[in-house]
Amino acid sequence: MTTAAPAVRTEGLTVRYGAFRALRDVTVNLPPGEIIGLIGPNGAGKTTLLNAISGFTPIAEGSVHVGDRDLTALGARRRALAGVVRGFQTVRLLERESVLTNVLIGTERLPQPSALAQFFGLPSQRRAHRRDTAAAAEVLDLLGLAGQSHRRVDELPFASRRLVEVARVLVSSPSVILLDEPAAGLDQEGRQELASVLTRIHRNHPSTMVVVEHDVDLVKTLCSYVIALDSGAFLRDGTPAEVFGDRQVQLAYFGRAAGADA
Amino acid sequence: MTSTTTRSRTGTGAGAGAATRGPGLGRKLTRLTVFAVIAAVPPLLFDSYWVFLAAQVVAFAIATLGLDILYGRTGQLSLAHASFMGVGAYTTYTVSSYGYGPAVQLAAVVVVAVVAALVVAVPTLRLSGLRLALVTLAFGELLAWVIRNTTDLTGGTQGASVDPIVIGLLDSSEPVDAYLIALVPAVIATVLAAHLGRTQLGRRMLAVRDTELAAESVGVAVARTKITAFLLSAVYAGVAGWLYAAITGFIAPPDFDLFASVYLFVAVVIGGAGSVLGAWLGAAYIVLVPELFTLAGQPNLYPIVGGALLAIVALVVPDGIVGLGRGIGRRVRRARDGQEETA
Amino acid sequence: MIAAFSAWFLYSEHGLPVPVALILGTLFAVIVNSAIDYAAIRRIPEGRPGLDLVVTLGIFLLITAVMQQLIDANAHTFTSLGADTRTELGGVVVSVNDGVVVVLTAAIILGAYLLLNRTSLGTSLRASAEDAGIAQAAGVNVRALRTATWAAAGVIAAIVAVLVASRLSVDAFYMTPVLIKAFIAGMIGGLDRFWLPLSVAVGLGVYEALAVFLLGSSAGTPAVFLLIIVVLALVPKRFVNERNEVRA
Amino acid sequence: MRLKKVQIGAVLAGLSLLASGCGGVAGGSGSSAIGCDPKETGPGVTDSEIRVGTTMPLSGSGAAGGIGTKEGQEAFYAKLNAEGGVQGRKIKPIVLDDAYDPSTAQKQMRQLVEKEEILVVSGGEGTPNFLGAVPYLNRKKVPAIAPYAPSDQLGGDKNPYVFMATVDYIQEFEILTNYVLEQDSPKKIALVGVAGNVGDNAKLGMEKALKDKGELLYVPETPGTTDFTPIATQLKKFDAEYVFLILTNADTGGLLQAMDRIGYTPKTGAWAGMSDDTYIKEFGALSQNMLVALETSSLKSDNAQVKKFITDFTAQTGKAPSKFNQLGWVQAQLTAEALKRAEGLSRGCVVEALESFENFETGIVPPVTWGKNDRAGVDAVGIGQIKGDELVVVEETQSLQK
Repeated sequence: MTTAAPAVRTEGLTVRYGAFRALRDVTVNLPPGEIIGLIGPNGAGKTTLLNAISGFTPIAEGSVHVGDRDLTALGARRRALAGVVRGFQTVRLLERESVLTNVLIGTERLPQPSALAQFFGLPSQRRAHRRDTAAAAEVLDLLGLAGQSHRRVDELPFASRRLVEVARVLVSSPSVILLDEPAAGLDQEGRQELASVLTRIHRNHPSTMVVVEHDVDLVKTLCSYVIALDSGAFLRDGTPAEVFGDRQVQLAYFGRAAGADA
Repeated sequence: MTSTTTRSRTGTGAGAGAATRGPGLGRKLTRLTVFAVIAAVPPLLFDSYWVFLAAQVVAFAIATLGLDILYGRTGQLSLAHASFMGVGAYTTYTVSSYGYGPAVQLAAVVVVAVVAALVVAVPTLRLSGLRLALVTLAFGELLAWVIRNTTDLTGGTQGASVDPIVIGLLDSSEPVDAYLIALVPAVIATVLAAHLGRTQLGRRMLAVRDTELAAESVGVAVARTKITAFLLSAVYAGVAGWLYAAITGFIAPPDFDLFASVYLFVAVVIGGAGSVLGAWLGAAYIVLVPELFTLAGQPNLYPIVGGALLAIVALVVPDGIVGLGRGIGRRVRRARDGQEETA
Repeated sequence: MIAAFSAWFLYSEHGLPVPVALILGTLFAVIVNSAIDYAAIRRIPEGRPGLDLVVTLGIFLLITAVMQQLIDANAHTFTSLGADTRTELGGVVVSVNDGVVVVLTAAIILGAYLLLNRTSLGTSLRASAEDAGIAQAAGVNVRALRTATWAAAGVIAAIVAVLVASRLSVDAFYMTPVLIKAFIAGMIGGLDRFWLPLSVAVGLGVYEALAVFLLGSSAGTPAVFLLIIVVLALVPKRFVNERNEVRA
Repeated sequence: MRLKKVQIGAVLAGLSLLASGCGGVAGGSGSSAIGCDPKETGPGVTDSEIRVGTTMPLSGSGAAGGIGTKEGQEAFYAKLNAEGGVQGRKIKPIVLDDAYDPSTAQKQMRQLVEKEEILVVSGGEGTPNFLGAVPYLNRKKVPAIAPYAPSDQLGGDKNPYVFMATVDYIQEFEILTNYVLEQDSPKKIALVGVAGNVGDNAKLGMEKALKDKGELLYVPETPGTTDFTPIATQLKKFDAEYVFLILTNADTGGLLQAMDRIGYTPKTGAWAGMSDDTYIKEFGALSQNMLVALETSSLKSDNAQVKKFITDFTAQTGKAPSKFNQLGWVQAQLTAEALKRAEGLSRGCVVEALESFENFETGIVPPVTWGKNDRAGVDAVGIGQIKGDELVVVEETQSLQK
């Protein structure tokens, strides 16, 4: 059930926290079906942009478009139903529940029978249950969590907890995936592992995937397109080579124009 | 109640998922037979006073199951749960005073409970924690005030006597019959509450409890889930009130006041929030323990112990008795897994 | 409640002079209050919805039942502070007791205001309330401050209990309606502000008295509860808007 | 499919239990219709002991009345047992606390009948609580002897198993109001009464007497209230010359204090409970000249039986009796008399014995008469007045039919 991956576009996006303007008139185009890296120094507004697209932050001015639909007026929930699903910088899980339950909650977007049908266990509920459990099993396998599906989430090491959230995001194969530093806290080997998994999933279920990430090497291996922000404004976009080669990006990102390592 | 859950887990987290068909069915049947054996004990062995108490435990179990769905599973703190029991009881009283039988009474109880739940749930959608508790407390007190001041309709502070339910041979004023009449809805309520753990509706509730942000991020309608939880818990409480009125044959406002709601809380917290078995253990606690104290001749020790236990359990063992059991089960399994991995 | 009930017990059953009984009662109440904080409130595990309320409910049940067991379950008349002579002041019958109550309350409010806003202790108090971590870093001994705050709260609560008891009669539960109204005023006014909750509390008192005067005695309680539902449930925009915003 | 089976299985299990349950229960279904069979001995009777009991408010706002009545009953039974008891058996009284609350009274009464297995209900104190237990007693056909629960619902044919030994509050407050109307001609009278049957009865009695001679304001009160200022303000606004009270002792004291505090001091009248010495000791100062109904003869009367009661009681307990002690004593006396007269110690025979009472004189309450369908027992009330710290009899207890 994979729809064609839509393009995501923001026009003149401005977000204010009181007087402070976290995003200033940002217009970006996210090419459909790509894995897009969102980079920029701390406080550049990366998470705020993610929040604005996913509907978790009120937008002062401007608009957000996914495919041909204008989502600006929709709340976070209805954007999720429209296929825009996100992860969080600090992992948000159902702490006292099993890995499987945490992943199954992600299937909320898929057509579910009515509350009464579910409560009385009618056949439609059992069919939906089988479909969801199968989807969960598949994504857990992909992320190597199959063996842990009955463990309580608060017993897992930090790295696996991150993967559980990623699984929750991916289980309903949404068309737009927003991940906020999914590799934070992973060691080098874990990062490579995550990158290969995300690429493999992206190949099986094409979607427009945005990843906020600081690790330049990870962005280069994982992303086919990069957008750079600096202090709430759009800086540059393009292929990883173009963006990382740009003098202004180096200035903002590394504090000086890089000499040798273009 | 022997614990039947050494290997497996009841209630939430018992995701059927990868478990193959065989043991799942076997586990369910063993649990069913154990429940049937325990359920058969009171009518055969106890004297009529203790059967009357057993019948009350069954009625209160339905109420604690309802509160468990609302607080244990969805994390909504309501201090009006006993008031919903009151709604059920007084609807039964009014309907039975017009001479209608148990079927009409039950239908009326469900309808009135749903309406009452909407009246409480809709305005309080955006509230949580302390504020929600305070507003539900206000609704509960308002209902108690209405009952106290409509003496001609509800008997007011004097209470009202309710004629027993008669189904075929069974007359609910006889303790054994009352026990059996109460058992059927209780079994159905328990099965449905346990089943809830394996549905998306059940998972939505857990998400609303633990992290509303993540819930919204995957498309869960937080407001609608809260209302569903309120509706289910109110209907459970209403049915419990209907049975309570039939079993005791007499209802009065103090049975459903703020303290009654607090004691329902004690039941769910001590029994084990979020689990069906916990709700039954909690119901047994709030009905049987006061009796034990009156037998020991110290009736007012119960609130002292009840209060102390509520505070201590909430601090030390937040998941209650069942949580304790499950915790030990998990540590045992993890120790065993530990050996397997190192071996 | 503990202060007033134990004070009544000391002076009526054991014949202690009233002032001594009052002081002992207040002391007893402060000890219990700090013990509650130390034994329970500090140990509440995080991450469970409403667990703090469940713990406080348990403690509430415990204390009222213990006091009922220690003293008795009946309501008793409490001595009035100062003579009971009544004078007509502009149509309103006021007794010395009422005068004492009003004066003492005003003194406490003023004292609290000065403490909070004018003294250095006040600023560190407010800082640690705002964010304990930063206050700790700035050298404020948060732990000692916390015990001091609980003790001060105990004293004020004890005095309030004695004032209320002098107007009504005293038993294990007489303070519950007052507690609920205080909670309501705190919720509506916002517990982090000073004058707003106070003015809401006064307004609530006047509102209830008016309801009783106009609609008769049984109208008191429902008027208050209806107010909470209307205010808390239907007007929560101001409190809730920042709730689902995710900080960077 | 597996889940479906489980649900059907669970429901079937419930139903099968239902079926098995029926078989067992069809047999014994409650005692046969009431009739006296001398050989049969009712529950609670062994060859050495007869168990009787009741519920009374031993805590909460009604405690003063309950504790006094309990002491009176226990004193009488102790003396009776010392003199050999009844029909060769000692009487064991069991009194449980109902905190003046109907639902607690009903639970405790169920425990008395089913667990403690008492033969009969011996007396009781307080109307709203006792009324809570009456439906249960009717269903179980347990006779209740002389409970102090004046109410128009008791003493008539609605509850045939309850034998009353007091006038109901309609008559009591009719007499009080008539007495006031003879002395004075108040334009406005107020009544503050326990919400429910008690308050309604008192209001009915006052309306019967007042007809259209004055305006009546009725304020219902829930027992155990602590803040009486609202009621006091409402009374002051109505500004009646007389305020009649029918509340528990503690609540009456609380209200009088609240009224005094806002400077409203009308003349007052009250039900018989205020004639008790503990009330006068604690709240006498506030209740000067309060008119009080008298259901039991004054402790100072020179009636021989009253003097004998005072000496016996003081000998038994070592302290002078109060009104509620007197009440408890007479309740036990009537119960013991019924047990003496009963041919067989079964509930049926006790009922027949009770129906044989014809102007039975106890000296404490007016002569008691019960019959086949007469459960009223007495129909006389006197009036007293609180002066200083004691109760002066203003009108002797005489029959209403004069």
